Amino acid sequence: MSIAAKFEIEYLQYLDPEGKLVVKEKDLPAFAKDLDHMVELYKLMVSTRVFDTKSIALQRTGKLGTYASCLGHEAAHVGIGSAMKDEDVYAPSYREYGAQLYRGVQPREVYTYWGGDERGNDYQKEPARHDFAWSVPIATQCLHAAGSALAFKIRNEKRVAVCTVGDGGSSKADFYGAINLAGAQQLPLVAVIVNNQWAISVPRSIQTGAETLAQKAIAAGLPTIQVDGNDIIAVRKAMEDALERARKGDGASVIEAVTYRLGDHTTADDARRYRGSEEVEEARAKEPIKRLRAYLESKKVWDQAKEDAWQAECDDWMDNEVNAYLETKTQPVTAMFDYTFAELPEDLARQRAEAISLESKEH
Amino acid sequence: MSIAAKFEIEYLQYLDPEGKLVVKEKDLPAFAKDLDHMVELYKLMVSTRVFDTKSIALQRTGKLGTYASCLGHEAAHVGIGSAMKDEDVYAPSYREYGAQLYRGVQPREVYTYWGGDERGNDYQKEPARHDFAWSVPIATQCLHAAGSALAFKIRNEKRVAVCTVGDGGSSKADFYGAINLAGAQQLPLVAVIVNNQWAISVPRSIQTGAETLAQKAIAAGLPTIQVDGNDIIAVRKAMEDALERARKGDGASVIEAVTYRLGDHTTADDARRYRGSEEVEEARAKEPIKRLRAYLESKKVWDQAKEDAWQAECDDWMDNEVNAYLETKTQPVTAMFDYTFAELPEDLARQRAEAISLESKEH
Amino acid sequence: MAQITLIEAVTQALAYEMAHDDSVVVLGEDVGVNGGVFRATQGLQEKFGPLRVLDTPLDETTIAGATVGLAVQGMKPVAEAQFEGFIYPMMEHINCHAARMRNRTRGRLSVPAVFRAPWGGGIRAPEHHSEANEHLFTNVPGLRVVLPSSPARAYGLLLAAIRDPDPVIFLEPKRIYRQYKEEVPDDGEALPLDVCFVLRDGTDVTLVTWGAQVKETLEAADELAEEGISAEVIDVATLTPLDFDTIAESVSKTGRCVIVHEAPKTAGFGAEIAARLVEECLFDLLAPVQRVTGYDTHIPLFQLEMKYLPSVERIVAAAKKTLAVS
Amino acid sequence: MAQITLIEAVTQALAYEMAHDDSVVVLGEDVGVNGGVFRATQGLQEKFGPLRVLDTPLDETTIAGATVGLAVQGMKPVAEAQFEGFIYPMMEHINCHAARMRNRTRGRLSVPAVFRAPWGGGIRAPEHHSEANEHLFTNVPGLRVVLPSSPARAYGLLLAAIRDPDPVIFLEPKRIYRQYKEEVPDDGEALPLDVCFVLRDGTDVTLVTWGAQVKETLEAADELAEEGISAEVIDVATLTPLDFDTIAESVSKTGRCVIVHEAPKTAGFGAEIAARLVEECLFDLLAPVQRVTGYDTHIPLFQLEMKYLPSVERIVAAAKKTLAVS
Ligand SMILES: Cc1ncc(C[n+]2csc(CCOP(=O)(O)OP(=O)(O)O)c2C)c(N)n1
Ligand SMILES: Cc1ncc(C[n+]2csc(CCOP(=O)(O)OP(=O)(O)O)c2C)c(N)n1
Ligand SMILES: [Mg+2]
Ligand SMILES: [Mg+2]
Repeated sequence: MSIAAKFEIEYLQYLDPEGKLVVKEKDLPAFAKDLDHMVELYKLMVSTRVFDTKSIALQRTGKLGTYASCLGHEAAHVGIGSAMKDEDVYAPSYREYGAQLYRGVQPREVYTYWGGDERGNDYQKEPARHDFAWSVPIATQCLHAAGSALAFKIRNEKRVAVCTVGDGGSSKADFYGAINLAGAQQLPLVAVIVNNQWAISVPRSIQTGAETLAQKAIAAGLPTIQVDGNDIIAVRKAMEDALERARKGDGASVIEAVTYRLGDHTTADDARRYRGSEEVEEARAKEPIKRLRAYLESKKVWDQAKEDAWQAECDDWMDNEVNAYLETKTQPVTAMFDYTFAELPEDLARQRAEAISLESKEH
Repeated sequence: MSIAAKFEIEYLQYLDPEGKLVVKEKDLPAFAKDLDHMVELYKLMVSTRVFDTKSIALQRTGKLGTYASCLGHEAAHVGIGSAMKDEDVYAPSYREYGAQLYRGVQPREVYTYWGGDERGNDYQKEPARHDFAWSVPIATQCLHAAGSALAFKIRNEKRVAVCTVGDGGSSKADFYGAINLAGAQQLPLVAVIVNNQWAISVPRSIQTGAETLAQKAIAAGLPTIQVDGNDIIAVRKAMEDALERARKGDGASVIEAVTYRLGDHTTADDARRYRGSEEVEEARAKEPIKRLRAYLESKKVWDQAKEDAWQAECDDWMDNEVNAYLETKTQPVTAMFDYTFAELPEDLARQRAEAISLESKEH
Repeated sequence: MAQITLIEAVTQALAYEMAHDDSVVVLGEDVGVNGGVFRATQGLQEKFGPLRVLDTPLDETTIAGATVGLAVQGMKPVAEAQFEGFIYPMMEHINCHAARMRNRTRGRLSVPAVFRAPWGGGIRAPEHHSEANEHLFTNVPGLRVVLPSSPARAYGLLLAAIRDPDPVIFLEPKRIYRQYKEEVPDDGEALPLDVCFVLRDGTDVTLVTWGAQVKETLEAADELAEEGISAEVIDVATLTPLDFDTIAESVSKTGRCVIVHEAPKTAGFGAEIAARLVEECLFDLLAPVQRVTGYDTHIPLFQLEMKYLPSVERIVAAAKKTLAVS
Repeated sequence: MAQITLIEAVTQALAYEMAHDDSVVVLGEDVGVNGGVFRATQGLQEKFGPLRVLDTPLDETTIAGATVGLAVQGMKPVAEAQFEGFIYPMMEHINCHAARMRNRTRGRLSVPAVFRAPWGGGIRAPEHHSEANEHLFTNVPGLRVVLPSSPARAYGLLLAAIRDPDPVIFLEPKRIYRQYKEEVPDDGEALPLDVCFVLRDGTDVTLVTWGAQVKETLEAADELAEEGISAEVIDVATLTPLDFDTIAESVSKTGRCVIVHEAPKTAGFGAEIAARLVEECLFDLLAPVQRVTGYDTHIPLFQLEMKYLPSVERIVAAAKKTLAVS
């Protein structure tokens, strides 16, 4: 009996739940030594949460349809978005607003989408404008990212495709397919598993028998790491390493960001049906914003006054976005037809005319 | 940075290509110390090859359709089939005759199937009669085995489901899904990857970036091992261990059996289009029958006379099977209809009547 | 006897059959503790344990393939696709294996499985949660495709589906899951899978439909009645194998037919019914057949979806159109 | 100019477009060194390198999903399913993403991809190698479904499919891959994707078909001609979006229609054409429409497959049946 192969999965953390560094200051990655930048990251995490709270309120008052909250994922998402370059491409699933706001998706677009209007997917600002739209069929976005990475490789562009997928999504065909293709073809892909412990009501423990989700990368021969997903320094650092590797032509990586879904799965879900409050309280104690704030306060670059000012600024921003959303007129009935093909086929043109005439009868 | 998990992939071999033991005699598994049994295994490997040669001849003379040869896989297949108990269930892909003959599939059934007649799937003898039929859609059989294993677990039966899948098939969704479900639910499943280096024209090296295929099991948290798939002792031993684990309730395992497809993919393929003869010759030197024969001869339990006698016996057997096959009458046209549902729906009965009347017009 | 909704009838049928047949198991995403995202499996895991009501990993390929394996071993699995829009990865196992295992093995092996999925639009749900994709399966030999449209039919047809020795696709019109209640005795009585249900007798025009559109179609019949037009309403219920005779009988009586379904028009199952009419009832037809369907576009996000789905108004107009010809 | 077969025309179109448009790439199983199991991509990897002609891992989900990603990035991928019977795992990406990316994003992103697959029976192949599954895609908004039936049409339609800004399902009738040769100038001229081709003019009956059955249908027309019956033959070629006008025009002239396809009858695409006839041409019809199709069973293994596929005899009989009515 000899050994054919050996593997280790590393775990990365810088900031513990209390906001204390678990490494020496000098061992921090460069970006983390720049406290101004850390404040920027903190501010985006906070604005993401303000945005999220506002969304839920909108849903509760009937102004949105179902909405998927990102509460508790702010470090993971902002860590991902902030590490990427503009020319990279992002393929999200449906709750990674922290990454998306960083890349120029506007809150009003998020509201429009969850408000039942396709225009929410028509991101207006770069670089989000060249990112993928939200992807509801679980894990499919992983292959879209892999295909994008293949395009970059074929065209010899120094760009990286990044996808995020949940702990649940890491069970689905598309995730395995994406990392396997990326490994076989050395594609510039970074696949981040945002392990928030739950796939709706299905806990991580019955999703898979694997000890870590990071180790799924071994099946594809890829470098992989497990990070504290509530520690933005760890997420951002792992992302930077993986992005650099990909950009240099050294191929794909997987990152497992361990976090917790503090809210319901979506506003249509009631998590109390399937998990105890103790577990949630325990997780809440480890949430990402509190610890980063404690750290920044310990560094004297943040305080209550700044917090209040920023919260107020975020509130204004979101109010403005909400208003823009609420003022948006419903699409005309013709919008059902006009984007099905680049050019409207004749048969469809007849159906479109029929829909218009029904519409005018109603009015 | 700490370590979240560690893994090692073991490689198992007893018999080298020259038929020399690479372990001490006393370290052989029990079954291998029983030389009568080893002779039995050898004989089945030889009869499998005789069968295979006959099949190709039948195809060349227009008496079969496309046929998928098992040349070079005899140790892997017989190793798998011989380790299983009757009450276990086997889910093959399409070329594992060595395992299937052991379990009672008759050569005439194989001919019937590849001769374009569904009756070839209606295995008459136990235990094959309760095994799955050949599965052409790659890797799908893995999930059928996992579902079977789930049934055994639910009913608390001490049975194991075994599936085989190719190196190519180990890229497909169903393989990952099967091992993940088996890991999550601790199912009595043994999944064997028969890595013959080629998926039609696609070499192992561009199928995946993983160093071994065995390591795919890590993604599912399963025990795994890589074995010399041309060494029947290694295959059989790994199978026995895995089957025992499963039968005891300790869950599923993966085995990678490293072998080589010495023939064309099927009779419809011409492997010279995509691989050099050197590679094939190198592989031929490591083929499974030659080494086992050398070993048995060194043990004085086999010789040329026995070989000749057994070859002759196999020839007779196959001639008999071929005759039985050639004498089989084509199914009536009604066979197209009669197994679509347990009971023939009315609409289909009308179509059946139409087909019968067309038929009678022709005659 | 308690009055129950369609979704409660689904639960009642599952509970009944699980209690009476040990081989019935339920599997899917969130079907366990959570009781399914629509509560179709509510309470079942408590009653029957986590092995007979199994939360699977999030992979539809896995669910479908494992279902085939379970069924071949003599279990009667009822697998759930959380929404019909997520059923695609199940198709290889459904079409290549479930639907043809019996045929492939000349009857040696079979797949007595049910694949359930909430179906259709109209609940203001996110993208991919509103698909009406019955046509994915109506062309597949060896499958039964069933769509109940009332609590009683959901109960009786689901029992029949589970007991059927062949695979059944059971699509549940989620828009009417909780639309109304009716008395559904929990008596284990199945309904036949080989007949259409005539829900309303009429003489002037035949309205043929299934699933959630039964609601609008019956309302349309009411409206037509007010104008003195007598509409017969047929709920196809089991699309395939089709009981065309019931439809043919009605249309030969009325001479007029409107087919209503929410899936896109082109190559929807309405086409099959229209085709049968032109093949077998041509000279009974007094007017062109009309199809009132979803458009040949993807069902829009919810702001516009009610403009996509067939409305009472569209059905009434189509019926009148058939009557304008003479 | 060399005479080429249908499969050579496919290769010629791919090579032409790859040479003229850098964004065209080919991917699939065995498409590289091996040139595809039918040789459709023969010689392309040598010419254009392993990145533009990419052998993928053996996972159809991967091929389809990567194709969507490539296309969104502005490439024009031509993905191959090795046989149409293996296309199921591609369906989620084709139906949920390729077909709706433009609609989802209000035109911001699009998927100019082609999904090719050898289609249909009649080559004495193993199980799952003979499927005719065009109906899997004909009900999906946002897709074009194209089936060429001659070398020239294969060349022209494939060029059009690659250039089309939206996803195209391109199904190649493998039974006639090498049936005959014709001159096909390599001039880069595409054929339109929005018309049916009238292959033969006639006045008594319209025969509508596509794919490999064009062969039997033309032969049937010959036989009918010998008996003095003038049959018009239409090759639908692009099933969806359908050019119904060409069919309607023919049927209003002949009053009779036989639809021929090898997929199972129920809910096959023939149903859609028949449905359109009863909706739009009812009073032109002098006889019931006939469908000559595969049966509602799985195409049998090859011993019986020719009894499953529509034969010249069945087509002729159906045509005569329409003429027996008056
Ligand atoms: C293919 C598919 N199956 C099922 C669903 C329904 N569904 C939506 S979210 C979800 C759970 C996802 O869990 P996870 O991947 O962990 O992501 P999270 O929601 O926790 O971010 C499920 C089952 C879906 N959207 N797509
Ligand atoms: C889903 C599916 N895709 C493609 C094919 C065509 N095909 C048949 S065998 C094969 C290669 C299989 O290679 P591998 O899994 O290594 O098994 P081997 O033939 O080497 O035993 C392919 C691509 C298929 N049968 N099923
Ligand atoms: Mg999760
Ligand atoms: Mg192989």
